[in-house]
Amino acid sequence: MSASKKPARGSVFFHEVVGATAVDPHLEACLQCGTCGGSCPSGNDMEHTPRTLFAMIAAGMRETVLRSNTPWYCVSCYYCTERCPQEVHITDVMYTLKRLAIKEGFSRQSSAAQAPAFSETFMEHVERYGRSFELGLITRYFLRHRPLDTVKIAPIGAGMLRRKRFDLTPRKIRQIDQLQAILARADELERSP
Amino acid sequence: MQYGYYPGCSLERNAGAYHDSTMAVAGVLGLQFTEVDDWNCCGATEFFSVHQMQAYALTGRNLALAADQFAPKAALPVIPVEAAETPQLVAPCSACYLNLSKVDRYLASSPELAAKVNTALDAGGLHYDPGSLRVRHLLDVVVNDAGYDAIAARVQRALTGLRVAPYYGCLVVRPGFQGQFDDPEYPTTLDKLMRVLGAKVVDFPLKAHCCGGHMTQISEDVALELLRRLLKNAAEYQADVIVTLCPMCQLNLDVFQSAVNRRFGTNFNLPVLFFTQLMGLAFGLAPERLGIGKEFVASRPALAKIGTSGEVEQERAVGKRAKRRNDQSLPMPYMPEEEER
Amino acid sequence: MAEPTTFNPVIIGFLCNWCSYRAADLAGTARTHYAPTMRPIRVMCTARVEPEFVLKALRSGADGVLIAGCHPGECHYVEGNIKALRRFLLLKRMLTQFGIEPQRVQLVWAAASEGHHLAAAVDRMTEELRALGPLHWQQTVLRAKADIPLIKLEVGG
Amino acid sequence: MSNDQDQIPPISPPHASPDEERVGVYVCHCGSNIARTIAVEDVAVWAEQQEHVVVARDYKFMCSSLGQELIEQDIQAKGLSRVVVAACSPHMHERTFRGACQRAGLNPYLFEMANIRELTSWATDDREAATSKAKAQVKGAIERAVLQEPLEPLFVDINPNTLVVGGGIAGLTAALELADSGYHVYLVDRDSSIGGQMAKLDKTFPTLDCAACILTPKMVDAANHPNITLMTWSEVVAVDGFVGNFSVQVRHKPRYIIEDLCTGCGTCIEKCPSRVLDQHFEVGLGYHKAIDRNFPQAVPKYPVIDTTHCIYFQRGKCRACQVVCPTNAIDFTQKETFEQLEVGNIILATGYEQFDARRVPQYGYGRLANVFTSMEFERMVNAAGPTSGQVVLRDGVSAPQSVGIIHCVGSRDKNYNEYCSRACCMAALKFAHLVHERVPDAEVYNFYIDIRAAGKHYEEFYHRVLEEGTHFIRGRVAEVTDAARGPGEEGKLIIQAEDTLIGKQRRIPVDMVVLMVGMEARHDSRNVASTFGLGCDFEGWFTERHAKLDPVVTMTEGILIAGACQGPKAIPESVAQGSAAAARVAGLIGRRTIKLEPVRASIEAAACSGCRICNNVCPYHAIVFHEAIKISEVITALCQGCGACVAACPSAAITGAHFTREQVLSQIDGLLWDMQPGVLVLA
Repeated sequence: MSASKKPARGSVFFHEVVGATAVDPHLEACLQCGTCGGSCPSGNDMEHTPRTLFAMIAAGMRETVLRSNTPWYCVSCYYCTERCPQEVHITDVMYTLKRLAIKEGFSRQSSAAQAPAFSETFMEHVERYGRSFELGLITRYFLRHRPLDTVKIAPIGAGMLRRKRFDLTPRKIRQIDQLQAILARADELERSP
Repeated sequence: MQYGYYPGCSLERNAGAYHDSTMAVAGVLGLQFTEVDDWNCCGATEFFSVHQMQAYALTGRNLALAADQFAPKAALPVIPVEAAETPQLVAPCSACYLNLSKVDRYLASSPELAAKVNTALDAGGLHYDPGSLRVRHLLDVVVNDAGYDAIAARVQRALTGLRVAPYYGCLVVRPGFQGQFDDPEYPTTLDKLMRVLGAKVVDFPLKAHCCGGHMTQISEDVALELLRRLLKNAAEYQADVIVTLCPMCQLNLDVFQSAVNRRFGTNFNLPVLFFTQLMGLAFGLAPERLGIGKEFVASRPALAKIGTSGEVEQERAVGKRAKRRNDQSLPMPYMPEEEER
Repeated sequence: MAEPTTFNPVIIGFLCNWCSYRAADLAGTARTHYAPTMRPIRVMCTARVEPEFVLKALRSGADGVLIAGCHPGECHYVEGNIKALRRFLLLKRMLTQFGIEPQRVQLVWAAASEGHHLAAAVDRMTEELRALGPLHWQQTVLRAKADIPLIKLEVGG
Repeated sequence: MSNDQDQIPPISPPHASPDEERVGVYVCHCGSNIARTIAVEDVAVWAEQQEHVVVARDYKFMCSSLGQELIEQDIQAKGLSRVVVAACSPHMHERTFRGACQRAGLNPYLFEMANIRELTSWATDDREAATSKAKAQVKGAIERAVLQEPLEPLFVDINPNTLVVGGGIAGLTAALELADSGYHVYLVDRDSSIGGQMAKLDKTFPTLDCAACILTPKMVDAANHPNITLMTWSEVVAVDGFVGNFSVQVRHKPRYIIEDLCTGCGTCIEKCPSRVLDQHFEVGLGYHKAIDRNFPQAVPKYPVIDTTHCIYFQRGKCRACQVVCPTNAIDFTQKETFEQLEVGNIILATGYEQFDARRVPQYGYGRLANVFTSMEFERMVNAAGPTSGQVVLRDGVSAPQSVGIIHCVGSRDKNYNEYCSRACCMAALKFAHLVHERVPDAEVYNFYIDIRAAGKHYEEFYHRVLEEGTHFIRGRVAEVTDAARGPGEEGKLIIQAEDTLIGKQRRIPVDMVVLMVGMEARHDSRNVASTFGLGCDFEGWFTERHAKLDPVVTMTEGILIAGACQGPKAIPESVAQGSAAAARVAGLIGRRTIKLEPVRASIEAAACSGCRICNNVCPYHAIVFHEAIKISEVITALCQGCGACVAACPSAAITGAHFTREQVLSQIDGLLWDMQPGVLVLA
């Protein structure tokens, strides 16, 4: 028995969310005060305020939560985490909800469908080269996921190139094999914790 | 003073100006930055959204490489290892700073997580003991290690006449995974630095609000509105230039400023520079060495004001202490830090 | 008798009447569970704990001794806990010379409101003692005896 | 508990050698509280087999009258000479069982308690481990009990005078109650006037009677009461002694006014040329003179010179007050004086401080002109305050057309104070009402997490404010800003919060913001606590003996607490505690003598080497050294029984009654009965 052990109460989904977060997010402490929703820069564009999501997590409304666009509108500004009177690690919970939504394939149907695609494209480059490749990221992300918007973004790309703020080719780290081995092992650990 | 230096992907290219000016200013202040060998991307805000263990492992590799490279060497066997100071790792990019400090802190707080991450790192022959590095942001090192006095002593061409809106953004001041060197809600170190350089610092209530981060790529509706708020606030206080300390903030405010103007029918024309660029100018360095000219919104017209009297027609005093007080007005609360000004 | 799978250490706990005994009461009232390894003795103040008590406990089969008192500055008897601290540091140095690991004798501060804190201290100490294994007083001290003249020499020289 | 037992002289059996002691062991089930986790019958059966034990029983509720009778019968029928009860904490029922022993003719100090509930059955689920721990505790108690000695309590006289520290509503109430009962009270306040925080208020919730109207008569009563010695502008600097006989040193700060001559006419205040911000009584919203009193009805009426702002004290010139004073009452040469008081009891009523709103920068206090704290607003609505009761913006003239009231500023927040400050919800409702009253067409918004209106007529007051048209937005405010996003927000303060009942973020533009700042323990409460020898909790509030059953008494006999120094409180609770503390003190004084625990140290003269180590170890200066015979001696009445000297004595000449070396060593042996080499336990 340990003094720090928490009682196993709450919905199955609540424990899924807490368990999928690397460091205990203290989600059970939420007072429903709304400081997070009030502080959020993109709060008005969210289908549910973070506080609402936490109530729904406690109530076990798994699918509604994972289909919500809320986590995808999180800009990682940490205002909520900083101000939360109960020290809930809200930003970390948002990351967890994004991962669970991707796993279930719900993210593709939300009104923020672009967000996971952007994250995934970003990751592909990092996995291949070890560093981010902005020109490649923008080109591939827009051509593959938002072909119609490519025209809009093109002048920005051209401006970046003209000012030498984009590389034409990616920069690869020397020990890319080492990085890929580490990421592969991390992937295994994630799959079989 | 010796530091490990983690530039991050942005400083390699899109924020090359930040890297160049950082190096130039560090040289003047005697800060020695040694780049982490073969570092990789920190994962920005993207990896955590998709793959948790990979996100920790990715940053874990950077920490492991840096800890190894900058570990106190046993060259002097007389001095016990504990007595040597923890090596410091400096990141100029807010997101890199956040990820490096967050991973180090979380590994320290959860031995379980640390064990997992080290299992992953082991696949590449690496290992990281949390706490072996002290991660710091460039601004912290500049104002607290080099210090305001040393900076003031190096100023050759004071930025008088330039009205600066200091913009901190989010991740440098929040949530302070390795302690906070400034207030998370109303930071003031950059204000003070700009004042030391001779610039006129304008009020900028939104100085720690969000630029939208990657939202410019995901939802223009969200991102452009966030940018509009910031630009409007800086413009209302008649800033000539916004000064920032994060490549993402610079990119969003600078590159997407024209998009904001198009969307909202505004005509903001606010150049966005890195604080190191303004330091370099004040130190008398050539603008070319500082990457000035790479910004989308040209800064030359604003910088031409340096040395002028910098009068503006009227000070906007939104909610501030009224200049001329009638007899009936009530006193404002006492604020200790106002004494310093 | 079969070899036990996990070693359950026995700790003698000296709890001051005003803070730490009440902290232990509070831990129970709040149903904070912790290792049932600590056998408590109530003393009015940690300053009452004589080195002889600690030695006696270790000699009589305890694997560790925990002394718990009020936080510095909050002692019911002004600064009995500070006196206990000074005495404790001396005692600990002596025990180390006898080859007794420093984790075996611990001093913690636990205010009356810190039941959880006291429980965590017992848990932590239990884990540390588990890692160390049983204290075999006879062997440990007999082994150390050979070294004692050496220590004295060092002090004298 | 009845005190009758004190009167019956305890009959103790002649002291036998430990081997001849006859011990009874009683194991309590405490319903299922103990029995669920510990095999109580098993413990009792095992105990009966132990050395010295003549009877061992287990029983459902030992503390019940039947349980106690069981012990009493056994003492008499079986000739028990020692009693061990294994049950709850001694802090809960030691007195109960000592009483049972005494009633049966056994000296109550020949009783030992093993706490197998709080320390064992409630702290684990492991039945086997709990049972074996309980056995060890019982064995330890038996081994200790057989070495116990009969002790007689000490009786000392009680000084009937009482010291009350703090002249706020709690202290004032306590002082008046005691004085009216015929006992003398010294009422000490560090401020220049009594009245405390309540004197700053305008109206009081929920009845809306004027604070001054109900407070000032009490202040005047205190000043005129023959049984009250009022000492304002004074502080307690040292406390010695023990219950019934405290010796207190009070420092009187110089007022620079000869009180006997001053008539309180106020001419000096009027003529003083130095006008400075009043950070104290007017909380920075108004001004006072360098010679002034807190407010016109201050008690006593004498002003005080603020030397840091007095032109004479700073530059050696002026003396305007001295010139105009019709009775020559100004004396610039006054020095602080000290006075020694002898009292039997002390009531601390030192109050609270306001949370500093500057610690929450996102609410803009100090940066945004029209953000006010709740105490600033109190002063503003007070007819005697800086705006003569007008609700105005910082410009001093414009009335706000909209006011946002933000609850829980610094309270219910782990970044600041985790606790609820208790009085602010009701004060916020009162403010909403006052805004409606003073600025009839203004809109008022309350931003709250929960409305805590638990008190007589509180909920009704909430309903009244609802009916007056106050807006209630359930959501803790995220930030207050002047950065307008659009035309509707220009020139306003914008309160941004999630309206949690809608689940949407809202921005409400207002003219004025009022921050309901929480209550905090006084910044120096820890120092005060150590001066008086009582405990503070983590947040600095004074610790009561029992949160529910003994809220005005502390762990230190004779030191009581009342009002907000014990935790956040509104006026009714503070008054109730003031009265309660007074009643407790009056009850004690009425007994004339007090019984003290005989847990004291004593020195065996023959063994004392005269080294004097113990003299310095004793925090109470209770050990004197007889120079002539080179021997130290304990003054029993001063000794508090901590045992520090006992442990420090290099000659083992000092004995700590009830905690003797032999008793503790023997208890250790008992606790480790199963660990001795050669003891084989079959578990």
